[in-house]
Amino acid sequence: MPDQLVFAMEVFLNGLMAGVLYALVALGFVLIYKASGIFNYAQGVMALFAALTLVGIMEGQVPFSHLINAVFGTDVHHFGWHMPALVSILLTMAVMVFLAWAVNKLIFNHLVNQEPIILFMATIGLAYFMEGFGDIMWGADIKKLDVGLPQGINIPIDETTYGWFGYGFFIDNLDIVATVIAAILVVALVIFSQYTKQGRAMRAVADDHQAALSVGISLNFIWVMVWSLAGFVALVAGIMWGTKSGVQFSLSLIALKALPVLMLGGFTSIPGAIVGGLIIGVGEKLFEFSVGPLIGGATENWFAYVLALIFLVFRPQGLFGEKIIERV
Amino acid sequence: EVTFSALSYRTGPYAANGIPFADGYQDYFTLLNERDGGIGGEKINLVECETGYNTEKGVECYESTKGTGALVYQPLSTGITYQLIPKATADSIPIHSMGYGRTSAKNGEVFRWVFNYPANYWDGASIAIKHLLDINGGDLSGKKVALVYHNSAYGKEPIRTLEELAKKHGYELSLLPVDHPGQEQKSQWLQIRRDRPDYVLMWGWGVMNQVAIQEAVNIRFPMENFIGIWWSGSENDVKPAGDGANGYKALTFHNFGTNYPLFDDLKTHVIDKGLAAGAGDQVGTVLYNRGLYAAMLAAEAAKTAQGIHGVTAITPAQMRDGMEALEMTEAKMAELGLPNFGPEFSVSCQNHGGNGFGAVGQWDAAAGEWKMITDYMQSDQDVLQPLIEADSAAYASENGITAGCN
Amino acid sequence: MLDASEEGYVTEDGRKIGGVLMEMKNITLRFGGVKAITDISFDIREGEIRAIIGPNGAGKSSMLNVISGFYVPQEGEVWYKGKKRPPMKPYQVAQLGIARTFQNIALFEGMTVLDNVMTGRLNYMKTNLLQQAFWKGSAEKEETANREVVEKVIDFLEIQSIRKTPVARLPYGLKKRVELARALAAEPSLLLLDEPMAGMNVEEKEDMSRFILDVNDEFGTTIALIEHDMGVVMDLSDRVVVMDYGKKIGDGTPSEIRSNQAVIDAYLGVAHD
Amino acid sequence: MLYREAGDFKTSYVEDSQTFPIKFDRYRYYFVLVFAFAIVPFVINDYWVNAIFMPFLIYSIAAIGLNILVGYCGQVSLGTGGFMAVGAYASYKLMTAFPDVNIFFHIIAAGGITALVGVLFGLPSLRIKGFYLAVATLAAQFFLVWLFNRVSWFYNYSASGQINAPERSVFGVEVTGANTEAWATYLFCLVFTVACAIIARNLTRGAQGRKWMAIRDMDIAAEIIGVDPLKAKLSAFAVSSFFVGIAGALFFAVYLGAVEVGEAFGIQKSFLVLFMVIIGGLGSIFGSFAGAAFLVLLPVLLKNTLVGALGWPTDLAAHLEFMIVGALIIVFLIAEPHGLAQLWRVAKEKLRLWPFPH
Amino acid sequence: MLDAAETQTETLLEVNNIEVIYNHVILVLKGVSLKVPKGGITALLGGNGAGKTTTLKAISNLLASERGEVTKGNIQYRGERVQDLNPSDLVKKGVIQVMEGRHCFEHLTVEENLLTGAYTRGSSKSEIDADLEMVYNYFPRLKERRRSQAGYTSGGEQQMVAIGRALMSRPETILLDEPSMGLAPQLVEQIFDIVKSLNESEGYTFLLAEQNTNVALRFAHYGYILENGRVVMDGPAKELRENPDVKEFYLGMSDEGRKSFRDVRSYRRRKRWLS
Ligand SMILES: Nc1ncnc2c1ncn2[C@@H]1O[C@H](COP(=O)(O)OP(=O)(O)OP(=O)(O)O)[C@@H](O)[C@H]1O
Ligand SMILES: Nc1ncnc2c1ncn2[C@@H]1O[C@H](COP(=O)(O)OP(=O)(O)OP(=O)(O)O)[C@@H](O)[C@H]1O
Ligand SMILES: CC(C)C[C@H](N)C(=O)O
Ligand SMILES: [Mg+2]
Ligand SMILES: [Mg+2]
Repeated sequence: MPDQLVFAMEVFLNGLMAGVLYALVALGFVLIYKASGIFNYAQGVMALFAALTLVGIMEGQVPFSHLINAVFGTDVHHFGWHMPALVSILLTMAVMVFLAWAVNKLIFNHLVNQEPIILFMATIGLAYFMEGFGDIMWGADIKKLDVGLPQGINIPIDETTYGWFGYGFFIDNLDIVATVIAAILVVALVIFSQYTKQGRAMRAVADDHQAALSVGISLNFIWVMVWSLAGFVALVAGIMWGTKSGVQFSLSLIALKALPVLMLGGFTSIPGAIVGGLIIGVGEKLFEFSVGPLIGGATENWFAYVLALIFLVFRPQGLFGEKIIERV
Repeated sequence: EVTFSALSYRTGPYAANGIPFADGYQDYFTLLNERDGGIGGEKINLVECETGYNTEKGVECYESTKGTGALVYQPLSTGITYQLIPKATADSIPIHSMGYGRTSAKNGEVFRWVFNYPANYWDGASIAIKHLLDINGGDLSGKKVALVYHNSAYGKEPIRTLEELAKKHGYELSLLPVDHPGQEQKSQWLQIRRDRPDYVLMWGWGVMNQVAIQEAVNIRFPMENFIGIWWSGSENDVKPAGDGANGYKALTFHNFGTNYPLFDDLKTHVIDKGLAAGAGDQVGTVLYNRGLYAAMLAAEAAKTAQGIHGVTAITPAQMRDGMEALEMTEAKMAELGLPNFGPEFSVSCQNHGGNGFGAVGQWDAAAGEWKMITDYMQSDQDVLQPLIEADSAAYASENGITAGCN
Repeated sequence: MLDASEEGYVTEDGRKIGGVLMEMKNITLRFGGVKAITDISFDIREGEIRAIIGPNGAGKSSMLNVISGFYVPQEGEVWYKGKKRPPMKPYQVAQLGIARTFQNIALFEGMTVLDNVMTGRLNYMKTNLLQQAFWKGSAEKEETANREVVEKVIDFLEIQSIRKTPVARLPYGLKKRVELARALAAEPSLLLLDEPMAGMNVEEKEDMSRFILDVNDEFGTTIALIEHDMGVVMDLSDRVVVMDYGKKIGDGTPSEIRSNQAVIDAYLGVAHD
Repeated sequence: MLYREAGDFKTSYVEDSQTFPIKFDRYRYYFVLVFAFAIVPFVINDYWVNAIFMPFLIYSIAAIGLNILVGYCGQVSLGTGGFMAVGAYASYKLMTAFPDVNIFFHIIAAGGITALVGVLFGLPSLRIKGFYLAVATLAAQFFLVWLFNRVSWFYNYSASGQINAPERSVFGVEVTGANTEAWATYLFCLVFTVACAIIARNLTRGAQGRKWMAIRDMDIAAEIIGVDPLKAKLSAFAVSSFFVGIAGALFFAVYLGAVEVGEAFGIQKSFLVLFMVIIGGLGSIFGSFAGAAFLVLLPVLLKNTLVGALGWPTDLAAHLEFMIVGALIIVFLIAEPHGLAQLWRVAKEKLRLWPFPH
Repeated sequence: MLDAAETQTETLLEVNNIEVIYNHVILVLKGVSLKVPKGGITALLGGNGAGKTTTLKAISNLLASERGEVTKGNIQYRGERVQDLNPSDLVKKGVIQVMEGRHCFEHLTVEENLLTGAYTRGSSKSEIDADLEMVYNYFPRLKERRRSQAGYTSGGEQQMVAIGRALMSRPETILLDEPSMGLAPQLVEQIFDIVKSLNESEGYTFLLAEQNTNVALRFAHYGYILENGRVVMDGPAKELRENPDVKEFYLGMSDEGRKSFRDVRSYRRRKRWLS
């Protein structure tokens, strides 16, 4: 008879996995914040947009078909092709790079040297815009996303643990894939930002736009690069979450799951996103498992934030965030 | 000319479900206009208003369309329904919350302007249990039933009924709330995996449905033991989970598919003429059929009202009389081209909720369609009636309403 | 001719300097590995202008921060008005009558000059939230009374014309002056100035010097001054402390300092005229 | 010179520190007040009140409240939805527990209760700053919503967890419940809005406002010149929450009449009010109104033109609406980063110089 | 090395009658013209708010980011119009600005700050390391603090970082905005000595805005005096130094030599060039 401890272990492992998925979203935020001091409210919508575009390309959907049909009275929906997943991902990435370019050209180029709150506000505008734009472009129905990632219970783990405890652990294959991808991403990004010239320039821009300009760092280049990277991360997050729940509007709300992760890990730290994600994932799952039933459940949302809050009280810049420099 | 309003949502988190319903609702009226020249000779004017499933926008929509003389409101959201109940009552405009909204509105003596036929959430809960009784030879004692629900007014609706029924039938009920939007349900499903309930019921909406079904597939919960309310039983909910969702069950109060004479008319008069609502790609889906059904009931009530009052351009108040006198018989439905599409029921002043008939459908992943697997069955009136009495009485006293017909 | 008796002394130009107002005893301040201040002691007398000089990074600003209560030294004591000062929050220090300006101008950029200077009076404004919510009556009266004081300071520093300008738009020199105004509005007994004349040309330095001398003269305010312009320091101050790498390397009258070899080596470079 | 202020001299400090020191502005303000109180109520109908004026007035209160916290004190909060919920549930409990007390007092008391809750959740602000604080206040948001959803005492054990506003009247005129008159609810909200705006203005023009702004602009310097950060921040949380609580109470009792906490006071509400404040202009009472107007009126306006006048399908219109609102936000920002209020100020400055360019 | 008398050399940078407006309404520069000869040290003098910083920012194209714009006139570098370039292209052309108020990257270490200066260079790591050594040679204090975050260094140290960072780009022309601000006297001398030696041995061209007229005129070859957004006087440094008005207003000298700051109390200025 399996006991509570074994259950707790299973919950713990699943918490870790959930945390990785949160971290994937959080990474996008961190990248942009690190490179420009912008808190990108639109990150969630970007993930949605990336996933929508990916499905659209794979399924050969005609973009703006609804609009076209409404205006011209035509009846077009599909190109009638089926694009292989990998090609579609590459094409989607191209779209995201274009988006990054456009965002920089049309918005942030005009907002150099403004305070963070104003840049934040611009991303609000962007989020509104893209929410409408994505829907017009690809339609608001639910789309199934299948790029061939495995999904469902991992049998070997189930069987092994059954052998050990008489109770098989449930670990989702998709989560395992996500963990691997997240690990690779984090390592790559850390190396990039900490040890390369562009990475250094990126951090310099975040500190002081004007000074960065004055030493000849091209804000345009850095920002397009970073928004493209963030677009890429959004695409990865979109694929993971889209595979889980279908691609639809609610995908943009996953951003909310990333916020406590961000603040726990620190807005500026790439490893922080991953560690924060793990702590939040494990914390909320264990809390729901142990205390949840006593107080009526559905505690995860607030508990994640409270947990992060508790950490912050001790470390106001998050676990790995850059220390807030306070001098007079 | 008679005006109907459609408070629809084609945007926002529930757009994917709002669209087919709105399309069905609209197409039916278009059909009447095209084929019959409207209702009783009066052309139908349908004003659509986008709510995004948002209560404030719902209010704005209501206020902006009520001036058009709309005969009846179908808000398609429990939240908006609650908002509109006092307003519509004050304005003397009927509301039809079909299969959602405030359950005790069934008591027409208190809720004079609100109708929720043919079935409500408590009916749904009872029918689900009835189905479980049926497949268990009438005995549920010692069985474990878990309810996975949207953590909102809507999701909480069935709890009281399920608790009452648990007392009566001796099953053990556990509750698993899921917060909006419901993208992350690991905890709930791990718990189900540990507790191994015999059956899982679900009151979900939007992405919560897809994730729940996917998670159920992932933990290999037997799908035939997983039953959703009628709002958790559309193609949208099962398709993302692929073949694994095969066998998933959901309640319904109307039939599936396009195999009815009416759909032929629809094709010739609406679709082929390019008049279909939206993208025109939803015809025959579960929620489309539900929208169609709702429009049909509205049209029938309007016809009844025209009959009662002897005028064709009826007012909302007259519409109410029509709804209160509505009688849906098999003969009538066959005549409309929808034989055996929905349950028979009749409405009266005391009973605004119909007779509480519903059925169980099951998803056939291979065929990619929903199939009815039971006949229409009635909910447990002995249990529900007292609950409805109590709840409506409370509302009446809180708001100083004297119950009664007239 | 420094007569460091308890009661004070008289300066060359005949001003009376009182007893010890503030005394720093063996202050040591570390930031992680960096030792910003090492075992420094000195005092500030009532009515004097006390300069603190030293090379960049010597720990001068840190010393002011210790006085303000913003940095808490690891070792040492701060004595004020004859009593040992217990550990305090900066705002409590301010309430003791210690006001200051900052090296990197710390004005409230979102406010007008007038509002900035008015913040200097906050410690004198006592009406509660409710009274302020209704404004008419006590809150309005208090506002007017304090506004009069502030207007005097504004007149004194000759910044009338920019009263309603948001400070963000002001050029550097004027900002410095507004900062001084804010500090003066608090009618402090001890005024700490951190490089008040950096980034000014001679003419502006002359103006600033005039203000500092007048404050000292007319209100008898004690002033501690950090400055890199030796002309200014030597001309204005009564006594000078010299710091280098966190250590005190000299303390005395300007003329003593000018001829102190350690100071010349570490700081002055060449003996100044 | 369309806009004049030259020749407008002040002879006392009281005159100089009034809300509208410039005559032209002052008259315009009186005109707006007279219009709002004496003319609008006679011409208004249900649609205008329920779809436009009430949300506008109520959101204005919430925006003023949040602006005090974010715009004046610099403490970014995303807990507005939760605090509005506190106001709503407090007023509901008070209305049902003390049916004989005038609703006017219930609403003020609801504000008071919210202020207390606000102070409690404001405590972390002493350590946590900037966006970190914003995210930390989300803890309040989610926890409060969960609490009101969970504990049935708050909704008097009703089956669905909804709360419904019982009928209440002021001077014999009903202001809540089903049978209200448009003008009555309008005036009731208007009184609160005007009062809140005046109080906010009083608080922000005096010593308290300066403390807040000092903390906002540079908290360390503020502390060194004598502002107690604890008191300043917590008082901002208290005052802000007080207003937000009133807004929540009105939102529930007068405007919607029935609410469900997760739907009406969810995280979206927090964002919405924050957007209003930022778009309108941080640190400006006028900006709060402008922001509320922008986000309440613009969508309605767009919808009415796109669907009503141009006959577009509702969904296309709705999507386009999002795009237009988003694009407008960005366009305004690029034109003037400090919000609508600043845009207005710059416009005034130009008018003052008009027709000369500089 | 350029002699003050030598005025025939090539003009590197030329500003022609520019007008700058901030925020569409605030007119700050009202027609400023100046020439910077190759290999020279040119000083831009003037009181607070005269427009020195604005002029420098106009040249290095940093105005846009402050919502300012050049509305009239033009700016040429090597005879080529550079107004429309973005700042990083200008850096690539060899013009770099050291901004007023230091503007270090707070969260980067001192060394990382210096390395960002080499951003536009395609040079090899060893070259860059060599330059880094050079900067550390000029400012030994920075070497000690190379691993600390710039945000935690003292005011003077930050100034050194800012100058060192500019040197790392191996520029041709350096625009220096108030390099002496907040620096200890011997460091001021030292920095100007460095400027001088860079100018003489490496041939760097300097345009520097300074309040410290005294030092500036000692090291510069030519000076412009700005007041209220206009050039009110210009000339070889030597001549300016001798000009009685300059002496009085900018050097604080009266006929009897330097006057004490104590004596300024009763003193009121007598005239301005413009008012
Ligand atoms: N908060 C802090 N954290 C870490 N180091 C600090 C901090 N504050 C000051 N320091 C270090 O302490 C030393 C003294 O700094 P301080 O600012 O007091 O110098 P200063 O004498 O005012 O120099 P300057 O004339 O350049 O302003 C410097 O090396 C500085 O880097
Ligand atoms: N971003 C800005 N917006 C509006 N006005 C500005 C801005 N920057 C500078 N100004 C104004 O332009 C004028 C010139 O400023 P500038 O900074 O060029 O002077 P400066 O000669 O460098 O003075 P200082 O010696 O004080 O640095 C000042 O009156 C200033 O108020
Ligand atoms: C279609 C909807 C009415 C279902 C929804 N979840 C509700 O009851 O609010
Ligand atoms: Mg210093
Ligand atoms: Mg300058």
